[in-house]
Amino acid sequence: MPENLLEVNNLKTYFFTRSGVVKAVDDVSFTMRPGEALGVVGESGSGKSVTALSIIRLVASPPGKIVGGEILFNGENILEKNNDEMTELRGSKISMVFQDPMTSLNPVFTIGYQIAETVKRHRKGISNDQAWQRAVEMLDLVRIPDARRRAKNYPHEFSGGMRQRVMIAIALACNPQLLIADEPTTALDVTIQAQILELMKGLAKEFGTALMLITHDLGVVAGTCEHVIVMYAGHIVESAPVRQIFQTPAHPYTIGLLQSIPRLDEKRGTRLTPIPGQPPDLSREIIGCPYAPRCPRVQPRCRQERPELKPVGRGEQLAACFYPS
Amino acid sequence: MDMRDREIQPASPLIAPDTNLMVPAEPELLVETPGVIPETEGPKERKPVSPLRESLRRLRRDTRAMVSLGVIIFMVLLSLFGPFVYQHLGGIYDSPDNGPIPATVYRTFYHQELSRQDELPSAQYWLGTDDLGRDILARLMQGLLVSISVAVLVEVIDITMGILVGVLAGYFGGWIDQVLARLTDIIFAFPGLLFIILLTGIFGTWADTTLSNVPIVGPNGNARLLLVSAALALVSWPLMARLVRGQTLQIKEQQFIEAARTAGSSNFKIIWRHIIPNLFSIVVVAATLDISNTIIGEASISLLGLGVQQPGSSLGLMISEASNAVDTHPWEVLVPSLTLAILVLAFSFLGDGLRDAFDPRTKD
Amino acid sequence: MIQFLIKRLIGLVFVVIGVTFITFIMGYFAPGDPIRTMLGEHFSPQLYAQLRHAYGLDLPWYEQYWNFLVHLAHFDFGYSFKTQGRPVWDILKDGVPVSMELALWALVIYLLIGVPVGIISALKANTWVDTLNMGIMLVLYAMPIFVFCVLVQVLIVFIDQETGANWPVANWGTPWHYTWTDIQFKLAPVLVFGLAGAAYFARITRTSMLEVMRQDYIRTARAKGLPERLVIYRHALRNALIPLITVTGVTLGFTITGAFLIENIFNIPGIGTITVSSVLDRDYPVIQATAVLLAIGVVLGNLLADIAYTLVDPRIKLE
Amino acid sequence: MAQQQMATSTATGTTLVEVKGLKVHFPIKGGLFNRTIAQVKAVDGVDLTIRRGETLGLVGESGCGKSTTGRAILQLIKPTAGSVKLNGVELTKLPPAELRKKRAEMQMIFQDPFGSLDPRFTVGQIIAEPLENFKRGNAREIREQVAHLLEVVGLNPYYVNRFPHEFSGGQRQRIGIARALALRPSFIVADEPVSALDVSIQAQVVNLLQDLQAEFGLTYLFVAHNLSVVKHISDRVAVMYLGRIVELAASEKLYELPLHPYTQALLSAIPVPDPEVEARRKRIILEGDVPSPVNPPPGCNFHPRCWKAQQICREVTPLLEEKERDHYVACHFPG
Repeated sequence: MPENLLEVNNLKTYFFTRSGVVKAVDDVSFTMRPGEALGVVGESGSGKSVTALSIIRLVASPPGKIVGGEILFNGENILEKNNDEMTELRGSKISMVFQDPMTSLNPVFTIGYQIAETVKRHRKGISNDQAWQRAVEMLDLVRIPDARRRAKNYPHEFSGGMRQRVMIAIALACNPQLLIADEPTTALDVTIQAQILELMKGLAKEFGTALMLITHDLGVVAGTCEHVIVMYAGHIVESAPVRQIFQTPAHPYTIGLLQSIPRLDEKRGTRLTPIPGQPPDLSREIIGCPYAPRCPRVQPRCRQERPELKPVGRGEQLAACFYPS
Repeated sequence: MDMRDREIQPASPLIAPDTNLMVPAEPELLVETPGVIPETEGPKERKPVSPLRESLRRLRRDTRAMVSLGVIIFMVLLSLFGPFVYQHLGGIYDSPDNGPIPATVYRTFYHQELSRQDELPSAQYWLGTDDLGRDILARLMQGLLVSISVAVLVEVIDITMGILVGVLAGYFGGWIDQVLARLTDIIFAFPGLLFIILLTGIFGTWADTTLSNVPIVGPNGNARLLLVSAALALVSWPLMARLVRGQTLQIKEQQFIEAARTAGSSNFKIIWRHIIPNLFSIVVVAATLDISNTIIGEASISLLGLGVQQPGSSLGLMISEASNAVDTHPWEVLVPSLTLAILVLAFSFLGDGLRDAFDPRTKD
Repeated sequence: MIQFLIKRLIGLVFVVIGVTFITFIMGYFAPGDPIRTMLGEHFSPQLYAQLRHAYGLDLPWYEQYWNFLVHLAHFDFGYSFKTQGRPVWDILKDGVPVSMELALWALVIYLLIGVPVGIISALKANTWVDTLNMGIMLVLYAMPIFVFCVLVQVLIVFIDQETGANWPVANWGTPWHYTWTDIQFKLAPVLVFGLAGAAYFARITRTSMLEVMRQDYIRTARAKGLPERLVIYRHALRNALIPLITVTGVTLGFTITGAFLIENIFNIPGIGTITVSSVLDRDYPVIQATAVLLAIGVVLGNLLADIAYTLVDPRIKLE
Repeated sequence: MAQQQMATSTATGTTLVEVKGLKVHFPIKGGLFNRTIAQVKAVDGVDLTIRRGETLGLVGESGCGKSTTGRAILQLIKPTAGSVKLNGVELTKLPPAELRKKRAEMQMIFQDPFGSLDPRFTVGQIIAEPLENFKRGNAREIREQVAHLLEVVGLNPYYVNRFPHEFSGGQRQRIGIARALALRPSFIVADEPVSALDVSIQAQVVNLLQDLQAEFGLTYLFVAHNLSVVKHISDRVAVMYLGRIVELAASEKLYELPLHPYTQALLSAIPVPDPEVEARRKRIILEGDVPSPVNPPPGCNFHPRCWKAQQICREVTPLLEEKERDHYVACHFPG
């Protein structure tokens, strides 16, 4: 058994559109240990969702295509698997929960059916009854009251928060080793977000499932994850244990993000420090550090060379910056 | 009307509009639209691109639509100037029946040269003659003129009434909306073709006698055309109005309408400056596609003997006359049929192209 | 459900009243006098007055209309003008089965050819298969149906001449009978009619299928590890077919009208042919009856579609 | 009591907007004859005063009626009942023409940076529209004002002839702000102005709004679901739940000492970007979902999710009362 559950090396996923090649994920590498909770933070267009979809190989193609790198899951390269092997893996070893619970469930099937279907697909020789039993069990686990009766209901009879619980039930039904949650609470209200995060955290621990939580909300990762990756313009700019990301951020972008969001516990009268400008257009060739045009610490070198992700300071903290703080 | 109508306006809101869906939008890339002006860069020399200009640029790249547009322009020019040119290209013909006659006589759509029936194309009759010895090309050009005139007339009424009633019903709701809803219910249940058949059948002879003295539209068996156009417009505008109404409801929900109200704009100004301009694309597409229906409608009515009368010409009438001799002279039925098919297809292709060009989902 | 049915039946009555009113008013204000036309050379004032009374034409228009509605409620369409004294139903009853037969087979072709072609196109979207399919479908769909008829006739003539076959160019066999001769008569019009509609269905199916394939729940189905076959046939198709139900419902009624031109060109003795000849003869009772029949057909088609909807889509509950 | 308290603060002359008993009910039609079979009680009795020059934050979860309240104050939605006074003028009873004139004093900034700008207008036309409506100068003067407004919101006036789709979300939001400022209003309702923007852009817009307030002496009603942002920008914050205000206090105070159980749960649910803080915090996880505003629970409408609920909460609707100085709460058992 390899030490790492997941090892992504130099992943490149490009979108071939009419207006040019969009390098959505460009040379991304990271690892995940079994049972680890990893947060992937970034703004829209930073490549975090595409990274996740690449791991489960669901990037819409065309126009998307994984053009390089390798994704080792339990030591095996996912990118070399054929379609059948891949469908074996999806939903059983690697599962995914998506952003919008309102549209992620099929409206014409009962939720019980949609959970049982996954179980039937991955547990050879299980009977319909047993699969349904498992579905009810899972609904119970995600704390849907009156699970036995509710399993026979259709998705439209559930609220957004409830549907996201169902999605989690589907994802965890086969005890996966890795659960990828792509902005699972963005579409939900804060009080519901708290419920869902709590539930996901608890169940992932209970099942021993590694959790990859993708979000744009730094607060969400602070309370949920052990390790954090910050993405910008298709690159990982910083990677560190959660405490270091927040206490000693090294990359100017991470620092910028932390200073630009208002905090509930801040003192009155503080002023936000915005990041000037816009993220770059990924369909154009970017020379040098993609953050250079917005960076307050930019040096001539940053505009010519692309910095590699390198250890900074102590321990496991990595940053892709020539002049980390 | 056949079921074509409902492609423009689906009977149920649950039917997705029949647009050509391109590749699914990639999840994370949508926010960054190409052409976004980076704040950090200085002003660049580039013309502002209006949404309309962008759509036209997309249309220009659509070969099929552009070929169709070319065909349509050619047919319009042919119907308007074709007869004049054609009649000046032929010389004097010494007719066994009528003596020497110039091309301005024998190349008219109504001149019968009974000694020259059912001929194949020749130097004198470029597309041959029909069973009464009339010049098929001349009749074809006249038929095209009829088709195009009816289409223009019907679309003018269709668009005017459709926008007027549709916008009022969508924007204000109330009784106009109720009346429109009931009207379209009836139109949907009352087959348009039957209505037109009824109207032209019942009032046809009246039109023949009353309107035949009206200049331009009256003579040469065209007296019923106004009636046919009125009937076609009558069944088509409620559908246009319904489409406009639906679109108006959607635009009305957009925040820029609320913003205009906050800016102190009156209802009239909001409708005139914000709603109607934003209806432009959908109305243009619907009208283009509806022209096909109108042309088919007129041809159908003439085909059934209820539209243009002898000695007049219409593509439908030509097909109807020639179809009796389909087994002996297939050429005579093929010429008007194929012309009609090409004309109608051209409008359909152009309409499809326009829809793709205007649909932001196909934006590159 | 009951409430929904009541609502729709009220709507049906409303539409029938609207349709009959339009046809009635048009007939009432039409120039010319049907009785005078009917009598022709044999005109005599007494006979004229007598016939006018017999047809109820001496009453004010609203009483005439009311009488018509009352008779209609008893499924009595009145008597024809042209063939004096012959009940309208007697004239229509031969045409109805013919038109229904034509429409039914056409519908079968819509579904059996249109839907699969649409699905294949959607799954192969933007490949040459799709382009070819949709090109053919667009031509079939946009071309005037009578031009299509004529082209087929020309083709049959050509084949007959070249091979010495004796395939008929027009007419209809015995309704609902399928001997080889019957099939020879029926095949061409049914195919023409069916393919034109199939093209429409193919386009709608393709659009609907593509729309569904973009949905998040399809991605969920894939993320669950379902093989693509199940994703398409279990998760996508069922949702994609929902809009088709409405289209089918609406089409039921419109199919009858589409038959107008086909019947006339192929010389098929259906409702369409009867209607056109009665219009030419200004036989109003027959015209009104066909209009009512068609309207009821359309509304019932829609109603059936609405009911079928609730069976397929759990989101829709009839109030 | 509370009503009187509020009334006295009006008397001091610092009140710009005064809202009393505001209700917005939307009918649901259905049944055999399309009668109104139910009401969505989107806003169900809201009292508010907004002081001149302050920012009043209005927070709540989706469907709580906060946006509807903002729109009803501006008379973009006709209130079902209640009164709205701007500068002492009753707005709900103004005839349409008078109301249009009044719009120069009250403006709105919208949530959707894509939908709030007419795609067929150029930036110049968008910003000029209010100026033209109120005849603020001839064509040349309006052009100059537009250019100035663009500079004020940090956009290059060079782009005046561009169309909205050529700008990014943040830039579009600036265009919307320029339009709202054009008539020099005293009162602006900002409806989720940053929630559609990326986090790094949000701060730019928040700072801009603050700068403009200082420069032009604006009064904001800042409607948002993000409590961190609301707290940052607001002087006072009102918390809404199911069409009613449950708590209103100075923003520091509300955060430090929330009195209503819902506010307490809401605050504890908001993640703080600091793992140390997160590790120490105790979360109140609310059970269940927000009930439907068609059939709100009787009494205090929060009682089905409240851990403090007693019999009285199920029967008697608590009024918004001043429990501490300038701290209003609608709860039978606050604290």
